[in-house]
Amino acid sequence: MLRYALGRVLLAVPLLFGLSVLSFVYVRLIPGDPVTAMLGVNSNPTVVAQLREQFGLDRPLPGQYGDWLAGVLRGDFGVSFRSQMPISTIIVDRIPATLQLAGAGLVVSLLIAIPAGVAAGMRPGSRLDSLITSATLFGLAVPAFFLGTLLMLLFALTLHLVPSQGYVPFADDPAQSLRLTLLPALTLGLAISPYLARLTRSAVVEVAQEPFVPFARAKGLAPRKISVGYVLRNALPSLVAALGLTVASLMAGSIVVEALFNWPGTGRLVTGAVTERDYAMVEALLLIYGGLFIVVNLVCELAQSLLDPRVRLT
Amino acid sequence: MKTQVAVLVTEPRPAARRRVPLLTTVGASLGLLVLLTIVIGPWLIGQDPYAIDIGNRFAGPGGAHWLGTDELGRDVASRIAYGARATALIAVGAVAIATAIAIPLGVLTGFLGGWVDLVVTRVVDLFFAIPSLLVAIGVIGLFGASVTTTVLALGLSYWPFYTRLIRSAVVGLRSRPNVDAARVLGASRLRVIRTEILTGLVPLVLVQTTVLLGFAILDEAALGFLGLGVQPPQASWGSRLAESREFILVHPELALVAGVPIVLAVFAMNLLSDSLRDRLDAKRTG
Amino acid sequence: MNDVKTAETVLRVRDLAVEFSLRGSVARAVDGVGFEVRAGEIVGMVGESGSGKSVTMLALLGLVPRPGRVVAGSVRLRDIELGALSLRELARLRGRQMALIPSDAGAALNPVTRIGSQVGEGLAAHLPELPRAERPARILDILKRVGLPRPEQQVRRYPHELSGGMQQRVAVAMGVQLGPDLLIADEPTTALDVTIQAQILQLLLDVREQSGTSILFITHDMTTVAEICDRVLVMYAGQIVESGPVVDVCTAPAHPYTRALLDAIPPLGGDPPERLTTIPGAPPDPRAWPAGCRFAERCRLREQLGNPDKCTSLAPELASDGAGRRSRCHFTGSAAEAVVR
Amino acid sequence: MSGESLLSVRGLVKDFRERGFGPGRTAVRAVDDVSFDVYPGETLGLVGESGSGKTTIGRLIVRLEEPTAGRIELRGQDLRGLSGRRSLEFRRDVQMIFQNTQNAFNPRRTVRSVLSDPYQIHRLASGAELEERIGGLLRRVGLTTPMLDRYPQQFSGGQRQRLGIARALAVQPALVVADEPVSGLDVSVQAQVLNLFAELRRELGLAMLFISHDLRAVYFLCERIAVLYLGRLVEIGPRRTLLEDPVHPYTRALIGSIPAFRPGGGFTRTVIKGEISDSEPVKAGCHFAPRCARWRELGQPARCREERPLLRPAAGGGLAACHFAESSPRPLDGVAELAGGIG
Repeated sequence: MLRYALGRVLLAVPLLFGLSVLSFVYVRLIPGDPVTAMLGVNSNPTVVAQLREQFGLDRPLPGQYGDWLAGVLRGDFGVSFRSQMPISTIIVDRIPATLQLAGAGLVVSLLIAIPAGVAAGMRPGSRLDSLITSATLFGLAVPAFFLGTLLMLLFALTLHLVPSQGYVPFADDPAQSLRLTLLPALTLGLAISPYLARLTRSAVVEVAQEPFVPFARAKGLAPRKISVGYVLRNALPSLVAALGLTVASLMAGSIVVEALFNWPGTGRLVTGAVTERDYAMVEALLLIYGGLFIVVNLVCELAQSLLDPRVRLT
Repeated sequence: MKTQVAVLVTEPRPAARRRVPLLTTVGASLGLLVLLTIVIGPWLIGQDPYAIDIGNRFAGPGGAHWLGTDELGRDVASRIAYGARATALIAVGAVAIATAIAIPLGVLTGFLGGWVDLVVTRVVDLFFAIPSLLVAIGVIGLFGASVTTTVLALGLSYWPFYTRLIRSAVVGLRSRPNVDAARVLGASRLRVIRTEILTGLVPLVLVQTTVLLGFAILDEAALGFLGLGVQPPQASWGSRLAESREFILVHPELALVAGVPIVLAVFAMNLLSDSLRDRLDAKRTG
Repeated sequence: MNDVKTAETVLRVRDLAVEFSLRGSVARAVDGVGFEVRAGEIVGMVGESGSGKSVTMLALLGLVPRPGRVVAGSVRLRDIELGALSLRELARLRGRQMALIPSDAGAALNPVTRIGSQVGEGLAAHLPELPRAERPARILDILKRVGLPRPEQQVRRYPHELSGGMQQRVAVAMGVQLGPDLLIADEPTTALDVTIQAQILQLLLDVREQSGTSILFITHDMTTVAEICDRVLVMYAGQIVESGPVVDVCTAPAHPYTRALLDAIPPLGGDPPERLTTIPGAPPDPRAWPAGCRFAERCRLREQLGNPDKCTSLAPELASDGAGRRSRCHFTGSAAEAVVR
Repeated sequence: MSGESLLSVRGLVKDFRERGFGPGRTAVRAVDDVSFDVYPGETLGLVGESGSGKTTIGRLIVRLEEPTAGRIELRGQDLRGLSGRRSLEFRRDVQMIFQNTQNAFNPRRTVRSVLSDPYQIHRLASGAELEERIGGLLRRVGLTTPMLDRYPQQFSGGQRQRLGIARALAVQPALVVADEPVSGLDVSVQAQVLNLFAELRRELGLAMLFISHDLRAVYFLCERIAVLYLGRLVEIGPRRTLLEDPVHPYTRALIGSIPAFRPGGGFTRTVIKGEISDSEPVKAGCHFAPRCARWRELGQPARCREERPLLRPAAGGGLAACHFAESSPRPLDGVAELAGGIG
């Protein structure tokens, strides 16, 4: 087991390294000069030169990369070109909002998807399964912003139950913060749940076809014991792995949802940085999002191997 | 407890018996509707999607404007119909790019194995680690927003996941005895790939094509919504969303009208891919 | 074993029928199967794939998977009519009065649960009055009885850490731990190597010897039936075509199918024949059983008799000879024997 | 078994390395110094339980795997390092029939397409001639030409195995390696396929390596039988000698564990203790020693644990790898009875 875990962790290291190179190279891929690209062609040469020096663009690439990576490892991502503030400060500032949204969204989607997926998967081909499967197929077709607009229209603009947009930090006013989280989290959760429900269903269906399920029934075990101790328990490892991959949808979904609800999270930074050509910021965000995905999936894989005794041997 | 029921019951999965025909019909009809919108929609509506009529902004449905007019008094119906062409073009182009990268790369790594596989798979994993929407945004950040970059951005954001899918399918196909049989007969690697591997990939690629077309329509719209896709005033489903977003609190119905065709088109793709999956699965297990 | 003929009946199956309906067509996989198993008896149920033996087994356990369904018949275990039981009552009976030994224990054991707790599940489900603290001792005891070496270590292991033979022993332990009246062994040795097969069969014989459990032994292998079973039921196309004491059926088969099945076994020893006797053709389609004898198309006896119309027009009954043998053939008996010899 | 051998296997070794990283991986020796010959027109049976290496030997011979050590020669020509054209010629000489009939065919290709392969790869026929030869091939194995446009999964298990035989025979090989070709088939179907094998051998003069765990099928088809245990060849000899007068204790145990089919005779199998998996084989000694009844009878001589027994000529014209082969009593008293079959 330890060997397996160690091997997995070791595999993640070159991946993270590769990601850092990719993020670094990305900015250097910009056709022409990044500074000119940011400032426009007719910009003041003095400013250009100053910026070039600030970004270290006048030095050889490996050196630039080394400095940048050393900075990153210290938590220093450089300075945002637009706001002239340290990028790490901006991002740290934004992270609580995104985590709050993503966390709440994940809870919503789990609450919907796991029961639905299990119910459908336990009796494939049944009426309930047809209903849930059709619903997920439809749900997959509804874009997050469309869903969000509908929810906003219904709950905020028509029923006036919750505010339509805005964000208050949880620490400042917990009640209002939660009220404001409701719509965005619901949108994000609903948007992801069809995907998660399908993964759950297929994991459950696969396990339910294994010979140990009818054998458990032949042993006279109670249906509850079979669905929990046998089907769900054996589906759990692949569910955990699937959950890791869901993080990507969560990240992508939050970019859109944050835009719709004016939610001041890191997702807004992504769109802002790209439209404003704030390349150092894009660089940092690529690294953070990718790194987070790699780490979350590493954790999920390790959890998966803990849950499945057959993996532990290898 | 391996029952011989399977011998008797030729249906491999008791699932999806009644479901397939009905939903397939729904999917096919919706798909046809979208196709008609693309092909003859603009002609049928007969309005110029770019004709601005400031005096007639936010007009409700009715009269010459079936779905009303937008913030510039343009005909919403014809903007959606023309936009469908652009969106369809983008979706098909993006899927073509992703497929063109994923199949050769997936087959190469999955079939050859060894260090080629090890190295390429690491690189694929690296790209896979970045959420696809972020990859797309990144590409647009490099080249600016336009129809061409949207195609490129979406195509490049799908290939890592698609390559992984193809690779694992190839690894499964490679270890089947029919591949051994072909090798024993003296078939070259290329021949084995052609006769045993690629034929085996057909169902997966068919299913994935429909799935990805759905994704591409959704992502084109998402990019448009974020203001990173096709740029207004050019008509596409995504740019229509970008335009309507500014008025979302005042005229949310514009965003909803813009979203409905997206939902229908993607739902059609999902239904088709699902029934395709069932059908091809059934055929495989006989 | 000697008093088997007078022993009481443990299982009585009457006119059992199971149907699978698919895409408008109905396949009657089991069609009018009836037999008995007496106390302490090992009854073999032999048939090729598609003969209905596995579906019969699932029907006995009340586990016919959808879209299959038991459409007729009665199954009585001791004095309990299984068809009249609720799902809950049936579940309580499975594993306690009637237990299954699966064909591939490696696939039938829960891969994520340790051997000890898995054996204990049966105790927990069926003997809730047994104090928790006493379970480990019971588990070790039964594992010892089935000859699992070093049971104290094995209880902490997972199924995949055991060899095929050990997994099968664990499955047998689960089957016999509550002293069932009937043990249904579904091809319990098919997945095993031949030296391990011998071990498991020996174990089943020991179980019968020690606890007098009746065993319904489902298999496709006539040679195994010949050595461990008291009586045999031969199945073909969803029906029992012949039944009787093993020695009688194997040495002087009454039904042409049984004879063909025995003739197809490659002989071991001496100079092998130039060719083996085969059964031409394939079994009929369960969605459209032939009107007459289901074996008629492939029957050598019918050919030798000059293809009488009776075989294809009239379905033969499973006729008893009054001495414990039954055969589903119009021409069973001396007349036909004379022609064949 | 006189004259030039068609296939000659000498000191064949195959190690499989565990998947993973680093030097800690253990190698499993699946085939351990195995040597034998197959003569023209002869069928050699290879029997053994799971883990005996019989399938690996088959795959090594058809070059689906590369040996770790040892030589495989066809008509005196070493197969290692065959390249290009020579390799293709070898493929025409040696063919294989596979076990799993369900997966041995690509479900997306028609029978016509699959059976065209050998002719196209070796440029043997095309057009009308190809069509004619495929038809002939199909009839030869007892199938009909209308079946050409069907898919493999539309056939029964027995029919599919006939297709497998047809595919292997298309190039008119001199040697066919058949890996468990009848396991998983019903008894009646198995008999049909075995008859087909026997027929083809007689008519085509085919040499065959018949790999099976089913001693009955092997005995019917093979003039000589080789017995494998944990990667090693423990005994090889003419079928009657091997069955009626086995020399190696494992061969005896193996034969003893097969049901004899004597209705009324009761359970008469030899039950050998232990399993392959729980006897950690001592590399230097005899692999079978931990389960060997004779070893225990002889008071567990150290020689069996320390010295690897080599194949030596035994009575009856066979070879056996046992240090104490001579000191054994005759195994079975009732061989004649055993041989009786079912009459």
